[in-house]
Amino acid sequence: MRIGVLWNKLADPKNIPRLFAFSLGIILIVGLIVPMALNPDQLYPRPAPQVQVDEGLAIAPYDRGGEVLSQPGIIKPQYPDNAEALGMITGYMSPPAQWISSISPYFGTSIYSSPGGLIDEILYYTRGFDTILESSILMMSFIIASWLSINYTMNRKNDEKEIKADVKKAINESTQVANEVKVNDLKARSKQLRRDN
Amino acid sequence: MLFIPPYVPEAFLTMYLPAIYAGLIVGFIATMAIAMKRQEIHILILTDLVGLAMIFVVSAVGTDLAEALILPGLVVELAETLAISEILITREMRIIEQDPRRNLSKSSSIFPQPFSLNMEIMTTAPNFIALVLIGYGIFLTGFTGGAVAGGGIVLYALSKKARGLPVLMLDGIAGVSGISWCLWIIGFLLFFVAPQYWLLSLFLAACGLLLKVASKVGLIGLLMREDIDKE
Amino acid sequence: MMDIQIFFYFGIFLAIVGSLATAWGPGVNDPIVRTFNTEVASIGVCLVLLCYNHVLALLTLLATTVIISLILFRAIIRLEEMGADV
Amino acid sequence: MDFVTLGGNLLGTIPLGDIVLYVTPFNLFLFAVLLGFTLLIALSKPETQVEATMHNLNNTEVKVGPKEFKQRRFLSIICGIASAGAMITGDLFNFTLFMALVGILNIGIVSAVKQTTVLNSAFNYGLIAMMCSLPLFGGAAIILAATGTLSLAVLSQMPASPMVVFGAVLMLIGILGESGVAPFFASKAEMFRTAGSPFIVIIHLSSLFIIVRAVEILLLVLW
Amino acid sequence: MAEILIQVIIAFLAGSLLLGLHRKVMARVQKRPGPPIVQHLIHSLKFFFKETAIPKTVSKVFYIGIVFILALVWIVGVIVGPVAHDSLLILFGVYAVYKIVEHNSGSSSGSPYGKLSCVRAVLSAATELPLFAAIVFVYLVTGTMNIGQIITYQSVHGPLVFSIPLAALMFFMLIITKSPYSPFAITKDKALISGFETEHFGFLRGFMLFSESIAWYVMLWVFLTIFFGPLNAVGYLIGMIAITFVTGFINATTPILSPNHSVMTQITIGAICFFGTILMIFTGVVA
Amino acid sequence: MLDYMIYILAFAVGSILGLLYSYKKHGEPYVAVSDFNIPSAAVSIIGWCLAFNAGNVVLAAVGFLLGGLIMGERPGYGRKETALGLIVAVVLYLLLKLTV
Repeated sequence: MRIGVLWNKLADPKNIPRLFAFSLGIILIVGLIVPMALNPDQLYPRPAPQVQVDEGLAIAPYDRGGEVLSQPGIIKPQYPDNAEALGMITGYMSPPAQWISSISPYFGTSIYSSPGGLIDEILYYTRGFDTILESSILMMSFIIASWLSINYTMNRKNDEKEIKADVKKAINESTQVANEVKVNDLKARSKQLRRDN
Repeated sequence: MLFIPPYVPEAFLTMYLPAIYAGLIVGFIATMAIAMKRQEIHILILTDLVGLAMIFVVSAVGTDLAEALILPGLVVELAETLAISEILITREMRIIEQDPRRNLSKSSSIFPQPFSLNMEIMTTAPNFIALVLIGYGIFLTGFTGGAVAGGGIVLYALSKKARGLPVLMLDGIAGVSGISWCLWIIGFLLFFVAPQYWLLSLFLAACGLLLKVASKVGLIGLLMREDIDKE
Repeated sequence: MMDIQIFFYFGIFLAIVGSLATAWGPGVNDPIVRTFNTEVASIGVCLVLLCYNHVLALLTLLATTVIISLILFRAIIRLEEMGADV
Repeated sequence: MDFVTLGGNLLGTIPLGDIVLYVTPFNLFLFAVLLGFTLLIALSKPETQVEATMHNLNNTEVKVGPKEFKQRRFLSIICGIASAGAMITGDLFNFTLFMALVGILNIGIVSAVKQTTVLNSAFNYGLIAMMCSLPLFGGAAIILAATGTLSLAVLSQMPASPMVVFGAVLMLIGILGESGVAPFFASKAEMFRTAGSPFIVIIHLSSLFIIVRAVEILLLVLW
Repeated sequence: MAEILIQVIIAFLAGSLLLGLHRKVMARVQKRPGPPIVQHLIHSLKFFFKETAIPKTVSKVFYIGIVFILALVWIVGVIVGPVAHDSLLILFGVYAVYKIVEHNSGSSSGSPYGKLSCVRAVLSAATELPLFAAIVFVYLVTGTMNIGQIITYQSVHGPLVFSIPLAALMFFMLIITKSPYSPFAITKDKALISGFETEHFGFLRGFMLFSESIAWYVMLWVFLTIFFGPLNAVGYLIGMIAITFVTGFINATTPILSPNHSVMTQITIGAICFFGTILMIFTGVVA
Repeated sequence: MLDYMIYILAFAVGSILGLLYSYKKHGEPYVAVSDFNIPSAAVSIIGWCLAFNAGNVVLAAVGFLLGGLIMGERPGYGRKETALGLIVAVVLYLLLKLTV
């Protein structure tokens, strides 16, 4: 193929996501031959899986010691100097969660577990800026989607009249309607066929 | 009692390679499938898989930080799916609008093809499930709580067969979520300016996010209700 | 320790099989089937997250997959209704 | 390599927990330009595009309606602020989040138009932006796994291993896709065929500046 | 301050004269007499005394503001480059803003020609990448981004054009792209009248020509400085005239490419040079 | 840098003046081959020699002005004279440089 033809194909927006996916896939598969190993010296390390559960701690996977308000828990952030109140809410539980953990010794062992304040500490305190962005992304996408749906895709303000007018027109042109029905029928059938295959 | 080890435990080190290779393979499968597909809605569904591969790669690090990083990733996926699917629908509607004769399916406004989710769960259990989800969400307090409670609202809205007042309702929701977003930002700033009021700021942040996510996710429920149960 | 490994590898297996099923599995020409197939893979991811004790991430994943499927269903239904060929 | 060799003397830092924003003359220049443009966008009104109509001799005017105008202006201002933030952030993951935000805002700015070609390219660009979450976040996570940190100040002092290089390559392809440079240019370029030049300009500006900043970051990580 | 003013005036005059020379060279290659060399300068000055009209359709703030941003940006370029010998990355940022200006002055007028030029400006963001690769290679070899330090490096180790010729080629391609009537100048294709400048009249156009002259001077200056080592004034003069001659010859003899072909040609040449330089670095050809 | 600015300014002004002068003098349409003009050649030689060899800012600026005056003439005029002036000036410059 001549290179000019190839370049012209690149100018069609429809081909771009597929081209991008292809090149991304190639790079991912190249990743399999890259030597990889986890560096054991990480920030915010956590105990091995199930260790805390086996020891029967109250908020097992998320227990980092310390006492809410009075004694900071143990956390290993990047810049401890930038976070004065670090670890103060690591053991934090919402009041209902506290009540449940007081009556159940296996509070932390199940999916029922409370998140506690540990993740909040990272999400809201040491890496709070990330969470601002994250929630802004969500907010923006909802603004876009809700704007479109209110003003366009879901807008049925004049629906009743429109439908009435359409029906009137349709009755007047019943042959056309019959054709439409036929075409719709055909379309549905072909779609079904396509789906079955 | 050792609450946290100084280094990442051995278990995570051995789990790293399988996890990240799994992520790479899943990503490879998804991208290749996208490269071979032509229909756009299928590509949209397949990008969901790419997001799963991303979760693998991030979670493989196996620290608290990794867990905190998964959440933004998930939220970004959700947000983009929502916006892009809406744009796809808009585009198709505009195409039909501009040239109704070419596409006879304009008739769909004359003869709407009724579609209803005839699932047992939709008629019997939903209110109870919604209640449980909302309750659990409040109990969790925080981002996840918001999402879970929002899921409850979605289910509730789905299960109700009602039509009308979407615009008014949405305006109200948008207002609430804007206020809660501000609440949230104030909470975050308070953390840095005055760490001694951390509890207040934590509650501001958590409750703001709860309100916000719940109301936003409720929007999806409204959208669904508008589209699915119109008969 | 053993059970964790089993869950972990089963999760990986499920994720890969699920993504294969989504990509080239049976009946995937129907977008709804394809959407359901992604759930298989996401269950696999859930198992892996459970092995890592990422409980919060797990819950968020559950919530977002549910919501994403709802969004996709809506898009699919709307597009089918319009008869758009995408 | 450190900040100083790349962007000039360190003028100051803004610590927000683990995420430390830093300012060098280079960052400051990009930041100030973005904020200046954002200000101009907030002040200006969109133009009227004049187009020839098919099959007769008239002209048509393409305008931005009042409702669309408000929504687009809001999204463009947020986009400007977000890209300005991406210019001074000192954290790898934070940067990728900024990029995701800019990407979704870029789609949002053109989402309200009527031209189907523009919507088509917005949709295709959106697909790329979604796929980019894997290389961006995944690349950052791989770099995190290899070095144990996300802070650019620390990363810049570390030697690069093959794993870091792989993570950086992943991030690079994510950036290329997200900012729509060749050979992925077509999806983004079509988005500019619509009215509302003050809002369109921020799409281009943000993607260009993010490339500039991304290369600084990649240099910091790799050397 | 005085230094900046002097340098800006030099940049303007020299740039104008060089662009005039460029035009003359192209004319002679095409067997036309061509305008006098000083004609471009006179043009630029003339526009300041013409009547300024503002079309009804424009987006006013940007339509007027963008012109001053253009002038400001290249003055910053002069300050960073010839005056202060600061970081190359800032110059790259300047170049990025230049692309934005090209884009926005096209779209803010509302004219269809401007709009097409604007879309093409987005397409041609591709030229950024080769430029950037060139800068990165300069960094890799010299270990610094500071222009002053690059000059000192070259005075010790000899001009960089001998050690990384392919990077110099990439940079040279940028200069070809930005020269008038070049095969890659898709934003100023004559099918689009004057491209993004079509709707700017009077002193606004004057400012545009003013900044373009400075831009040409700054780009030639940067190219000569980072690839040809420490030069004195005569060296710069000869180098600039030589480059102007070469680009004039190239532009006079080549047709303009279609937009996507132009972009992909640049990217392909850039990629070849990029991988070539990497190969040279790894095989040890480059010290 | 001030001296360079003065030179280039003088050259530009000289060119513009030369253009104006030559349009006033030659009103006819473009001619491909023009005669060799001895006064112009003299001015050109003096100008370029001064510009290259004066070693004094004012004199050199005057030289650039005179050189530009001839070089900036209408298309077709002043070409041979400029070439001659430049050659003489360069030769003179080299001679001075090599002998001293």
